[in-house]
Amino acid sequence: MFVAAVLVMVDYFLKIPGTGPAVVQLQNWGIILTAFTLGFGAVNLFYLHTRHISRRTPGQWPFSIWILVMIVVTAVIGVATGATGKQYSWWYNSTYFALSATVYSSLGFYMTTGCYRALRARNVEAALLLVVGAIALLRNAPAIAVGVPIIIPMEAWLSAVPTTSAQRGIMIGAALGAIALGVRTMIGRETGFLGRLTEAERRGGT
Amino acid sequence: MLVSGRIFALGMLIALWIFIVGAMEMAKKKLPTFRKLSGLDALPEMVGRAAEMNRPIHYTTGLGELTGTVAPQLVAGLAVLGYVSELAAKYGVKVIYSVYQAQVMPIATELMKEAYMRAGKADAFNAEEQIRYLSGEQFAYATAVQGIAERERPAANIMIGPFYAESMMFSETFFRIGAIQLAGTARGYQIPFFAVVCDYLLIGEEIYAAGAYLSKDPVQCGSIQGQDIGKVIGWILMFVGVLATAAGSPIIINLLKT
Amino acid sequence: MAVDLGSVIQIWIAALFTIWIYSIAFRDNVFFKFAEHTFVGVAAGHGIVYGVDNVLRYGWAPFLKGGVLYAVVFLLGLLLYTRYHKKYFWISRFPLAVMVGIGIGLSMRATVTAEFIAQIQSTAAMKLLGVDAWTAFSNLLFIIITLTVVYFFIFTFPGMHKGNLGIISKIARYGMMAAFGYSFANTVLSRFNMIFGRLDFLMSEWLPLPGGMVAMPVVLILLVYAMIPAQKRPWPKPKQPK
Amino acid sequence: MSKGKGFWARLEDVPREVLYAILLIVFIIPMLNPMGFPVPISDAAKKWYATIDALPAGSAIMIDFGYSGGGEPELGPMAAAVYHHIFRKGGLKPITMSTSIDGTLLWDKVIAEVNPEKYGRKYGVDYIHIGYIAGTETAMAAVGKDLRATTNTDYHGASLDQFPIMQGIKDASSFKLLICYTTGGDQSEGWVRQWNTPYKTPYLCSVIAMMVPTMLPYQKAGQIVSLLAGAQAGEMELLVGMPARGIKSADVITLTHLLVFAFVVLGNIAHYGRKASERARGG
Repeated sequence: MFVAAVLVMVDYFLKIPGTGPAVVQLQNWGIILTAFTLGFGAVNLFYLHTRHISRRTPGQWPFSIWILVMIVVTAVIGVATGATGKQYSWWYNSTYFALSATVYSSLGFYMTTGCYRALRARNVEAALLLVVGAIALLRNAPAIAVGVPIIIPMEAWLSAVPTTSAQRGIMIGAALGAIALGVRTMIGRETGFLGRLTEAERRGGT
Repeated sequence: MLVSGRIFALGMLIALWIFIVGAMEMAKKKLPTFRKLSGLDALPEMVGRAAEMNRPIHYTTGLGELTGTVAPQLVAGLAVLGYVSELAAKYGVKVIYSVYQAQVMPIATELMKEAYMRAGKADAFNAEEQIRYLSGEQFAYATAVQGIAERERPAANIMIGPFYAESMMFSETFFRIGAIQLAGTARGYQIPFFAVVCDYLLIGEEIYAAGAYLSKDPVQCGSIQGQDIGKVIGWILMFVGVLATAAGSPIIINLLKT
Repeated sequence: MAVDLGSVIQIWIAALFTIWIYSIAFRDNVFFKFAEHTFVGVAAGHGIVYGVDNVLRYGWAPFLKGGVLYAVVFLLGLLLYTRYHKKYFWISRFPLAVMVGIGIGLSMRATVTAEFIAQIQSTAAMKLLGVDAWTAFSNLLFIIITLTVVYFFIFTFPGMHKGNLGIISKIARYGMMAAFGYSFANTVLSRFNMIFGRLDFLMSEWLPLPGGMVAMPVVLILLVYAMIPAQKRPWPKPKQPK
Repeated sequence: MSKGKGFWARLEDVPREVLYAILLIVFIIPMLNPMGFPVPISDAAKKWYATIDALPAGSAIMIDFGYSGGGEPELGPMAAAVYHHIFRKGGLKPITMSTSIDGTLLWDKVIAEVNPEKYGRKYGVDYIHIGYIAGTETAMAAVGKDLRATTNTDYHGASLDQFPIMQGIKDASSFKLLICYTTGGDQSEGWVRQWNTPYKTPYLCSVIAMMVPTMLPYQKAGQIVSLLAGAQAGEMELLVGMPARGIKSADVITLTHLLVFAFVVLGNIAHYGRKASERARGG
């Protein structure tokens, strides 16, 4: 791991003949290995749900069978007829596409009640959030922005100044966090990635 | 040999490496001190309120796995769980921990048991009742948590870890039942929902600091101190850079471009 | 518009799933559970399909063309699955280490430039003098918020937050709250666009189909029935736990 | 709800089913009676349009279909409108890849909607899809460093050698522009890190609206030329002169946003009304 990471970095920062092709090769390996991991989700589900089925977990095991059936059916159609074939495309659009689009959109309902019940001017911070949110909300409604044009420059300013600057501050902090995570992983102090816990974590961090 | 335009970046990366590893070594000898985290300060009050009302506290750490990129967030959530359990044990308040990851169950059990022991209330701990594995599927887990909220009406709800789309469902449901809420996640897209609804907030990286501070783990504490040095450097570069630009000198900009 | 039978069936399946998933916003029910479990299963299957596709295309094909090294990658890829074995799970760490190593190397080398140095540079280049008063004010505010937010996230030097310095964190929180308000509004926009997409599908593709208008009320009535708690509805009764 | 509850408390506690029902009604009314509300065109959309317009003939464009099914209502119309622009202008080489496992199938949808034949554009000559490549940032870096060493086939598995559009395409330096449509931060930020940072490829980025705020700092720092929410697809459709799904949503979005605004106001009135009445009763 250390070698792979250092090689990729050296190739970027230094001009050393020979590293280029090696890194090209290495990156292709990365792609293939990642492709292998795409099956993990299915294996995890398989483990979990065979357990539900063998224990006849009330209210769950018939659905567990159904999940396994769906995994197999999808995989068979996709692998047999090709991932970009007509048949698989039909199956994808009937099931996965409709379901995933709907699942995430259903959160819109919760947001509506959240707006009604929770968006309150409790204190200065919440009031700021409320006011900025309300202005952006109105700007996002196209016809309102046309009818009340003053809202367009207001929203543009809110987006360009307070939002961008705060996000930038957060981004700088998060970038350092990502680098620190990388360092810890490379020197073997952050073994979470490798499916094993450090002693401290094993004890739950107390 | 060096690629021009990337020299400063390389230097910065090496410097950060040294700061982070150095601070980790230092932390083994003496842990760094942390600034106040206002979210954590609210915990005794939340537990006290639950004790007064004689109702449980609900705790959850969101999705993700201990083997993925969000693992540090999960670990931070577990560290705070330990602290909350100890506080709650002292006040005789029941903590309900809703779990999404089966792999977390044994860790959480041990962690809470130890916390109850530290508080001298080892008998009060009932793992089966308090640590509930709900489901390994996002929306099944989310609906199950909402079910707990509706049935058991916890006085407080604490959510720290990697949260995804369920953040709004949780915060809205617990708000409706009148629970006092503390939430924290480093997943940028979800922070706004917590900010809108929850009473107390740990923003982004604050959860790592909270986890490190409570766990007293030298690797984590040191790593945070190393990052802090990086932030100070970044801060100074920006500050001096702004002044230099105002004075008409591109010195900092040119330095950063090398 | 002539629609072939395949498309008709597709639209019917998709429409039913759409309605069933939305029902969760009202109450948990068996139709939602069915749709949800289908989602989980198909999603996992979809992962397999594209995993196989990529492995064949980028691993198997070059191997057949004589890329012997690819045999090693193939083996490493298969070894990833030892993680499910109680005894040999540690073997999976080797391929995982290669994968994670590449990922970390790629991300670290660019993060330091893209998200640290470039952001600092862009902030440092903001002009306070020689611009009109409003721009100067906006830039000043921008710089102040960025600096205070970075300051806010410094945790281990408590002296930096003592006494009057606490005001810095306060400004940072105000800045971030404004940003969160903006994000919140944008999320409403995203989610509503998604709902629009689904409703538009139901209304312009499903309902015009023969039988769509008749089927909709039936589907809805069944859903409402499924939402009635099991104890209160005449059928099916829940099994009595002993 | 007991009798003792006052008007304000009851207003604050309206059952969520009622709120949802109102929301659904407000969604459906404009879909039944389109009102044709106007849509203002933002500067970011104009900049996006101008960037593509200014490309010299023969420029290759890397397009990433990096979104998943959930983002289709936003990003599908956006991608379609941009394709209309590219195909109408002509002489450009849009080469598509996907960093999302839904990308290839969603691309088929968009191409069917755009109908390149109408512009006389042919697959393999005027546009192409080189497939889903796993690994997100690893894939971007690999394609940027040496495209042909990474993949030799299009998304159906046909050899790239037979397609004239691929002639002279070697690596990131062969591309004059990068466009990414995505629902994931790994993708939108990954392209900044893996292409814009090392190769300085100008980058146009369209994400779902909720991701826009986190991407803003990149735009400010010049790493992204123009950042658009997929929800702004209507603006792009107007610029291109092909009104489609994006414009259709404008009525609905306007009314539902007004409703949410009203909900926020009403919720606050109810909340503070209840507090005031409780105080008045000495509670």
